[in-house]
Amino acid sequence: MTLLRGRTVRYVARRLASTLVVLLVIATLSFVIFQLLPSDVSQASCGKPCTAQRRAEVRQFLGYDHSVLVQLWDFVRGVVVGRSYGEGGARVDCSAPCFGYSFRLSDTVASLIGQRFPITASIAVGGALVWLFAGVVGGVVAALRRGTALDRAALASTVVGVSAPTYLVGLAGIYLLGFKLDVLPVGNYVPFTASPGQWAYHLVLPWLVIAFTEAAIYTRFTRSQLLETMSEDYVRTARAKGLRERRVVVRHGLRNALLPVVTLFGLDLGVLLGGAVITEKIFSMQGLGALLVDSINNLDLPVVLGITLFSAVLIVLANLVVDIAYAVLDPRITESA
Amino acid sequence: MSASEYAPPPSATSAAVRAGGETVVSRFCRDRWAVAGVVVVVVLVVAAFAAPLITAINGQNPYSYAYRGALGDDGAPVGALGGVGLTHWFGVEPLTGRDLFAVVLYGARTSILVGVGATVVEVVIGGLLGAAAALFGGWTDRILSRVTDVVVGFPSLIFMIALGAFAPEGFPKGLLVVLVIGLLGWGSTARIVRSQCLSLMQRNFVTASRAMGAGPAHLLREQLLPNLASTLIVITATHIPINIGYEAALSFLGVGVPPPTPAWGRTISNAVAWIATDPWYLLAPAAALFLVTFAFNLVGDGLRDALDPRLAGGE
Amino acid sequence: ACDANSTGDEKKSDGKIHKGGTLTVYTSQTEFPFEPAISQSLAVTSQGLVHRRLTTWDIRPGHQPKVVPDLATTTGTPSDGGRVWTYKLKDGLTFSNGKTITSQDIKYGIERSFAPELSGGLGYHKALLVGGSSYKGPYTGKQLASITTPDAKTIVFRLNSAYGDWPWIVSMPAFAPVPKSADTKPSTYGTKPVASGPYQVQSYHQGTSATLVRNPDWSAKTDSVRGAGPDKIVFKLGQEDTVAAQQLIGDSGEARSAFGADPVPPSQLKQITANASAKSRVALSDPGALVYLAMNTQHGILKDVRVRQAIEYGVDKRAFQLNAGGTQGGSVASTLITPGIPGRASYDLYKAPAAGDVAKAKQLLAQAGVRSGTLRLVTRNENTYVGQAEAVQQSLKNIGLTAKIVPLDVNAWTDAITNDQGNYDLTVASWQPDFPSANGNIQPLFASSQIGGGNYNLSRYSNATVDTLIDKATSTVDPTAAQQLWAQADRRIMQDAPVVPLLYSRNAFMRGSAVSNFDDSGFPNYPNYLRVSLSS
Amino acid sequence: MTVEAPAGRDEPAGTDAVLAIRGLRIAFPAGGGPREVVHGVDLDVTAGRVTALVGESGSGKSVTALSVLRLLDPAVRVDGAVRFAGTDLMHADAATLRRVRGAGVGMVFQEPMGAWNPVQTVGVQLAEALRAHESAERPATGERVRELLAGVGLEDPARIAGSFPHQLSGGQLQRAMVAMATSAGPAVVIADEPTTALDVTVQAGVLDLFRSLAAAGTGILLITHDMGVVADLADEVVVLRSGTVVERGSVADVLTAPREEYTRTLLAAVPRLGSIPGQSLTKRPAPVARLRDVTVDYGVGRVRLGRRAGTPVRAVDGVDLELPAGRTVGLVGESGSGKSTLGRVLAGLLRPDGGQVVVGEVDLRTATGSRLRRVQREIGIVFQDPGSSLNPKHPVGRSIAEPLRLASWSKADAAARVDELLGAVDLDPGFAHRYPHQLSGGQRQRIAIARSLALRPRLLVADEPTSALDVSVQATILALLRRLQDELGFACLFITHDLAVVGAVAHEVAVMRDGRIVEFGTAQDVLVTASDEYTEELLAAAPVADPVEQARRRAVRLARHG
Ligand SMILES: Nc1ncnc2c1ncn2[C@@H]1O[C@H](COP(=O)(O)OP(=O)(O)OP(=O)(O)O)[C@@H](O)[C@H]1O
Ligand SMILES: Nc1ncnc2c1ncn2[C@@H]1O[C@H](COP(=O)(O)OP(=O)(O)OP(=O)(O)O)[C@@H](O)[C@H]1O
Ligand SMILES: [Mg+2]
Ligand SMILES: [Mg+2]
Ligand code: NI
Repeated sequence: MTLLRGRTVRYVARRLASTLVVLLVIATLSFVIFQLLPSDVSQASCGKPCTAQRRAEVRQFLGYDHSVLVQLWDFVRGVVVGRSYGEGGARVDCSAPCFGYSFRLSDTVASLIGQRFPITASIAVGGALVWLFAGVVGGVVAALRRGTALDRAALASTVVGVSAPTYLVGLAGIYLLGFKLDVLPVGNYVPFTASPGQWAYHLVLPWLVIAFTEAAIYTRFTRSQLLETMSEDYVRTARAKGLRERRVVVRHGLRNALLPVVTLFGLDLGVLLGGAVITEKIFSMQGLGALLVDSINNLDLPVVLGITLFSAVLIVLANLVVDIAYAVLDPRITESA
Repeated sequence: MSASEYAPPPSATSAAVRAGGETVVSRFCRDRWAVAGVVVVVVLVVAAFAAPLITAINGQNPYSYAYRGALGDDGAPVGALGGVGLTHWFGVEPLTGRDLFAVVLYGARTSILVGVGATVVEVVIGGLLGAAAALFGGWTDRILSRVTDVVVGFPSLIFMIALGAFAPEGFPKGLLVVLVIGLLGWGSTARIVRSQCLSLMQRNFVTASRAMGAGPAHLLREQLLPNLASTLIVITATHIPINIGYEAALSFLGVGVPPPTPAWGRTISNAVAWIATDPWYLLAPAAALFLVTFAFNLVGDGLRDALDPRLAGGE
Repeated sequence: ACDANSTGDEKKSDGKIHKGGTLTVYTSQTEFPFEPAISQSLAVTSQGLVHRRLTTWDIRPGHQPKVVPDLATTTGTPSDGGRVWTYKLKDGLTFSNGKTITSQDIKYGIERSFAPELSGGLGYHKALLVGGSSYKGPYTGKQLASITTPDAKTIVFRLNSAYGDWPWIVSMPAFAPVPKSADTKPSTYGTKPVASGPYQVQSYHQGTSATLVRNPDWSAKTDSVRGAGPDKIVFKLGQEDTVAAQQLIGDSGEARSAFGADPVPPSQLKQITANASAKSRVALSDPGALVYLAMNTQHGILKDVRVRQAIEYGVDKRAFQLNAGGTQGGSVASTLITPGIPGRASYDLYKAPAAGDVAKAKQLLAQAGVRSGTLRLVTRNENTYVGQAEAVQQSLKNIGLTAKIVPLDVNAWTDAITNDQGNYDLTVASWQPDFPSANGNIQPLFASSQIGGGNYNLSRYSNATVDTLIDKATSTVDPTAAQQLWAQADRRIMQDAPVVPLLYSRNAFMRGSAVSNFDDSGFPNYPNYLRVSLSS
Repeated sequence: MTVEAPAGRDEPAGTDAVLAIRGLRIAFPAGGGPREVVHGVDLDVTAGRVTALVGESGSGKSVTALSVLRLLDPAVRVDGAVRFAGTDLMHADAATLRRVRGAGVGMVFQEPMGAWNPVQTVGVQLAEALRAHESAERPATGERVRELLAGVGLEDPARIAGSFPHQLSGGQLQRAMVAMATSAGPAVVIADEPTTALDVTVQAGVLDLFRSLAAAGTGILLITHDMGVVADLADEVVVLRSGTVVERGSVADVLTAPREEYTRTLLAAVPRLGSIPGQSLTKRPAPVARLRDVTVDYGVGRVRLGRRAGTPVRAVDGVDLELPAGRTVGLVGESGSGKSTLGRVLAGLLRPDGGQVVVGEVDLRTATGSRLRRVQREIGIVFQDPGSSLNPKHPVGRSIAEPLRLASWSKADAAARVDELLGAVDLDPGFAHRYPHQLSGGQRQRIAIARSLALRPRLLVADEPTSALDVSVQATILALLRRLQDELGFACLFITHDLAVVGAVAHEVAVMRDGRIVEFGTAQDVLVTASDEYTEELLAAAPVADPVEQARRRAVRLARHG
C-alpha cells in the first residue's frame, strides 16, 4: 500500500517536472514570437517625438537587442538567481525568483501577478461554480425530459448562451441589472479580506455574465452524456433497489456522465484563472486578463511572459488535478506511469 | 434440433428483422426537429451561395454606402425599426447606411465557412490526438498531453497578432482564419476525447476487440468512435457559434477576413455598441447566428439520438 | 474660433470656482503614475494638478489658447536670435515637502527625462537642447551642459537652432521640478511624487485608482491658472467607456460629482441627445484635431500629384463625417492647421460638394493615365478605425480605385506607418498637436526630417520649399510673424495634396450634475481639469 | 397458438399469491409497429413457496420479470395486471413503486456484471440499497453489508465490499447481487438466473439461502435454465415458450411427468453427469498453448491515482497447463478461483506477473504490437459476460463480423458468414440487425459464441459460454463446438461451473481452487473417480434434474457437512 502511494507521489512529481519543460517551451515560443512581432517593442516606450537613436537606446536598455537565446537565458537565470535592470542611481534589483520587471508599471512581474490574481481568481472561481451548477442542472433536466418542450427550451437558451458574445451579455447585464433595475453594483472589486459580503455582492454580476456562456456548453455536455449513461443496466439496478429517482440520476447516471464535464471544467477553470479578459474589462476589474491585454497593447514583454507562464502553470496544474480526478471518477482508469 | 423447430411465431420473426433493420437515417428522419434543423441549414447555405441573386431583388449589395435619406445627421438610421422598409428589408447599418439584409446574407458565407471549417479542423485534430494519447498510452500519451498543455497554455492572442502581420497577403484569408482557429483551438477537444477514450478502453467490448487482434486504427474506428459520437457532436455544435464569434475577434487582430467582406461576427460586435440607440442593428445578424446555431444543435441532438440505439423508438 | 454653439449655455459657466467636495474622474487608462518624465499628457489634464512647469496653458472657452508663465515669471526671454532662452522663477514657490523650488530642481527634472529608464514621455526638448541627443540622464552621474542655473532662481537653455515655440515646449511635463533628494528610487517616483501644484498624490493603486488631496504648500497667489476647486480628486482607472457613459447618464450617487475622461462613443451620442438631462450635461468641443487621409507620396501611383488631387476631389467627406457620428462627430475639413490654433487661415483648394466630385476626380485620373488601381490602406483594427477605412474605401470605389484594407493592431499599425520602409499607400490618421501652435500641426507631419524612423510624416512628403518655410517659421520668435509663415506653409503643402483633410473632430464629454466649470474649447478639444469644480 | 388468457387446468390458484401477474403482454417498439414478445402470461408467486420459471432462451422470462417492477423502458408497451400484496403495480405512482422496489420485491438481474455501477464499490452500492429502505432502528451499515456478503458465501466480505465491480469475479458479483436483492427483507424475490456463474458448491449455498428465505415466508420467483436447480429448489414450475405459458404444475409433476412435448424435449436435453463422450484418449496431440508457472497478482503494477489501493490479490498462482490441438480442456472450480483470469492470460489480454505463456510459437508475455495482434487473431474468446463484450452502438451482426473484417474479408463474404454463424448458434439471421440491448441474455451469449468462432480459431477460450442457455440450446451449442473442433482441430479451454457440461465436452479437466490447479486429468478420471477432496465435493454438490433424487443428494451432502 505504501508502495502504491509512493507510485502516486512519483507520478505527480514527474508530472510537475514535465511542467517545467512545458513552461520552457512556452517561454521560448513567447520570446520568438515577440521577436517576430511586426511592431517594434521599443516603439511603445520611445516617447514622442521618437528618433531611431532613442529607440535603439530603449531596445538596448530593455535587453531586446540580444538574440532570443540570450534573452531566454537571462530570463531563466533571473528566475534562479535574480537580476537587475538599469545602472547607477536608477538601478532596479529584482531578487530571485525574478520573473521580470515592468518599467511601464514600475513593479516586478511577480508582485503584479500577486496583486491582480486575487481579482481574477474571485471572478473565475465564483463564475465557475455558478456555471457548473447551472450547466449540470440544466443538462440533467434536458436529458430527463428529452424531446419535450422543456428540452427544446433548454436547447434554445443554451444556443443563446453559446452564440451571444460575452461582451454583449456583459453590457446587457449591466444595463438591465445594474442600471435599469439597479439591484446589483457594476464593477468595483472589493477585496474579500475587506468585506466578504461586499466582495460577493460586487462579483455577482460578473459571475453571472461568465456563467451565461459557459453554462450553455455544460448543459449540452451533461445532457448528451447523461442520455448515454441513463440507459445503462446499472441504472435499472439502482431503480430496482427502490432509490428515489433523484438519487438514481445523480449517484448513478450523472456520476458516470461526469468525466468529460470534469475535463472541460478543469481546463476552463485553468484558462480562466489566467485572466477573464472581457469580463474584467467590462466590469472594470483589473485582474490578470486586463493586465495581459494592456501589456500586449504596450508590448510589455516581461508582464506578458509572466502572465502567460503563470496561466500555463495553472492550466497544467488543473490538468493534473483532472487526471487525478479521472481515477476517482472512473476507478478502472489507470495512468501509465 | 434445429432453429426452426422452436422458432417464434412467424409474425414475430419478420418484425424482428424490421426492428433491427431500422437505420440511423430513418431514426433521424423520425425526429421532426432534427429534420427542421437540416432544412434550415440547407436553406441558409443555399441562400448564402445565391446571395447576389437574392439581393438583386431589392437591388442592394452589402458594400455601397447609402447614407443619403437612410441616415440622420447623427449617423443613425432614419425611420422606424432601424430603417426597415421595402428596399431595406432588415433596415440599414448606422454610420454607413449599408443594407443590413445584404450584409447579413453575404455575411453567412464567411461565417458558416469559418464556423464549420474551423470547428472541423479543431475536432479532427483534437479527436485524433486525444484518441492517440489514450490508445497508445506511455510515452505517446505523455508527449501528446504535454503538447496539448502547451497549445492550451500558449498566449494565442500574441500569436495571432504576429500571424496577422506575417501571413502572406495573398494567402486566402478565409483559409487562414480556419487554420488559426483550428490549430490553436484543438486542445480542449483533445483533453476531453482522451479522457473519454481512457474510460472506454476499460470497457469489455474494447477488450473483446483487442482480443481479436484489433490494431489502434481499428479500435478507434470501430469501438471508440461510435461511443465518442455524442461527445464530438456536442463539441461541434457548441464550437460552431463560438468560432463564428471568434472570427470577429480575429478580424480585429488583422487575421480575420478583412472588411468590407461582411461577416456576422464583425457586424454583431459593431452592433453591440448600438444596443441602446439602434437595437435593430443587432437583431438581424444576431437572429441569423442564433438560427444557424439552433439548427446545428438540433441536427446534432437528432444525430446523437439517432446514433444511440438504446434510445430508438423512445418517442 | 467658436463656430459651433450647441452647448452655448455651458460656455458661460467659466467663472467662479467653488471650493470643496470630492471629484471623481472615470478614465479607461490603467496606468496613471504622476511621473513627469514619462508623461505625454496635456498641460491642462491630470499631471497639471500635481506638477507645475515653467509655463502653462491658459485655456478658456471663447478665448484662443495662450501660453502663460507658471513657475517662471515670463514665458521666456529669447536671446541669440531665439537660440538661448532664459527663465526666472517666481518668489514663494514651495514643494509639498516644504522645500523651496529652485532652478536646479527644474534642471534635474529635465535631465531625468533623458534616462532610458524613464523614456516614453514628450521629448521635443531632447533634440532641441545642445548635446541632448547623446545625453543619457543624470543617473550615471553626468549633467546636461546646455541647461545652466546661474542661481537658484534662474535657468538658461541653449538650443541647437532658433526655436520660436520654446515657451510652449517648457509647458510640457518634463519641465516640472523634481528635487534630487527625493528621487531615490526613480522607477517608483511617480507613485508618490513631490508635488508643486495644488494637489498631491495620496494613494495610487495601479490599475484601480489614484487619489489626489490638497497640497498645503501650494499657494494660489503664485498660480493664476489653476482653480483648485475640489478638496479631493479620485481617478477611477480602467473604466470601460460605454459603462462609464452609462453611469454618467444615470447621474446618481458618486456619478453626480464625476466626469468621464474619455469621449462618449458615437453610438451613445444619440442616447444622450434623446435625454434632456443628459444632453445638458454634455460638453461638446469645438472642431479640433485633424482627421486626415495620408497618401504615401513615395509609393506607386500616388507619386503622381494628379492622382492625389483626384482623390482630394473624390473623397466623400460627408460619408466619413457620418461614420464619425455626424456633425457631433466633427466638421468637414479642408486645411491642415486646425481650428482653435492661433493664426489659422481658412481656405479650400479642392472645392467639391461634401459627397465629393466624382467627375472631376475621374478627369484628373484620366489625365494621369490611371484607369484603375489597387491601393493598400492600412488601418488600426478597432471598430471605429476599420469603419473609417471602409468609408474611404467606398469613396475610392466611386472614382474607380480599389482600396485593400489591411487592419493591424495598434502597435503594428504604428510601426507600419512610421517605419523606414513605408510599404503602404493610404492610412487614415488623426493629429492633435501637443501644443497649440501651428508648428505642432505642420512640422511633425510634413517636414522631410519626419519621414520614417518612428516619425509621423505619413505621406512621406518631401518638398524643399516647404522645408525651408518650416525652418523659417520654426525659428521665428515673433508669434504673429511665425503664424503667417505657418499659414503660408499650410496652403503650399495642400497644393501638392499629400493628405486629404477629412474632419476636424469633435469630442463629447459627459459630466455629473454637480460638476461645474467643465467645458471644452477648440484646443485641445479636451476638458480643462485645472478649473473643474463642484457646485455646492 | 392461443394468446387468450389460458383457461381451465392452467388457471393458477391465485388467491393467496403475494405477486399475481395476469394477462401480461409485452411489446417492443420496432420499425414496423410494436413487436409482442410476451403474449398474455399469468403467473403467481405465493408466500413461502418457490416458483420456477423455465423455458427456452429468448422466450420472455427476463422481460416478464422486469415488467413486474416496471423496469422496462417507458417506450415498451406493457399490458395486463400486476398486483403485489394488493397494490396494482401497473398503475402505481412513483412513491408506491419505490416502496415496493427493493423492499417489497427484490430483484436479481440476469447479467450481474453490467448490473453494478462500475464507479462505486460493491459495499457502497449494497449500503445504498439498505439505506433506501431504512427502518426506524439504524443498523450499522458497514457491518450489515459484510454480514450480507458473508451470507451468500463470500469468504472475504471486507475485501469484496471494498472492491469495485471490475475487481471481482462473475460469481462474486452474482452473489453480491443476491445479497443486495435480499437485503431489505422483501416479500418476494425475483431471481433471474441467479447461479449462472456459480460453481456447484457455491450454488448449493445460495440455493440454501433461498430455501431458508422461502421457509421464512418469502415468495420466490426463480428464473433458470438449470433443471437441476429447479429440482433442488422449486415447488411450482411454469414453462414458458415464445412468450406463452405452455405448462405449469408442481415440480414433481412437471419434471417427472411432463404433459407437453416441449417440456419433454427440454428435459431430454439435460446433460447428465457421467455421460462422458466416447472419445478415445489415445495419444496427446502437440499443444497449441502452454502455460508454465503462471502467476497473476492484481492490485500492483499500475498507478491508480488518488485511490486507496486495494488489497493485492493473487488470482493465479503457479499454474501449468497445456492445451493440445483438437482437444477441449474443461476448467472448473470455485467462483473466484482465477478461472477467468487464466482465460484472459491465455488470450493475451493480461500480462502475467510471472511464468510463461506460449501460444503457437509466440510468448505472449513479451510479444507486443502487430506480433501480438497476429497471434490474437488466431484466438477466439467468449467472455463470461457476453453482454458487455458487445459494442452497444453496433448491431450484433457487425460485432460478429468484426474478426472477419480484421482479416480483410469482403463485405459479401462476411455477411454470408454472419448468417451462417447465426444459424449455427440457433438464431434467426434477422438478429444480425439488432442491437445488444434488444436481445435476451442467452441470445447475446450465442452472439458472442458466434463471433468467437467466426475466423476458425486455433485456440478457443470459452468462459462460461453456455451459462445463460436453456438446456436444449445448450445441447445445440455443445454439439456445434464438438463438430467444429473435429473439423478444425482447435484447442479449447472451456471454463464452466456445470460439471455435466464438462462431461459433455471436455477431454481433460482441470480443477482450480484459490488460483491453483488442484486436480488435472482426463474427464473420465476426474469426474468419475475424483481423487481430490474438493473435486469430490463438487461432484456431490451438482444437482440433478430429478426432484426426488436431488432431495436425496442434498440430504447426503448436508449429512457430510454436519
Ligand atoms: N481487476 C482486479 N483487481 C483485483 N482483484 C481482481 C481483479 N479481477 C479479479 N480479481 C480477483 O481475482 C480473483 C479471481 O477472479 P476471476 O475472475 O479469475 O475468478 P473466476 O474463477 O473467473 O470466478 P467466477 O467463477 O466467479 O467467474 C477473484 O477473487 C477476484 O476478486
Ligand atoms: N429491448 C428490446 N427490444 C426488442 N426486443 C427485445 C428487447 N429485449 C428483449 N427482447 C426480445 O424479447 C424476447 C424475450 O427476451 P427475454 O430477455 O425475456 O428472454 P429470456 O427468456 O430471458 O431469455 P434468456 O434465457 O436467453 O435470458 C427475446 O426474443 C428478445 O430478443
Ligand atoms: Mg433472460
Ligand atoms: Mg469468471
Ligand atoms: Ni448453468
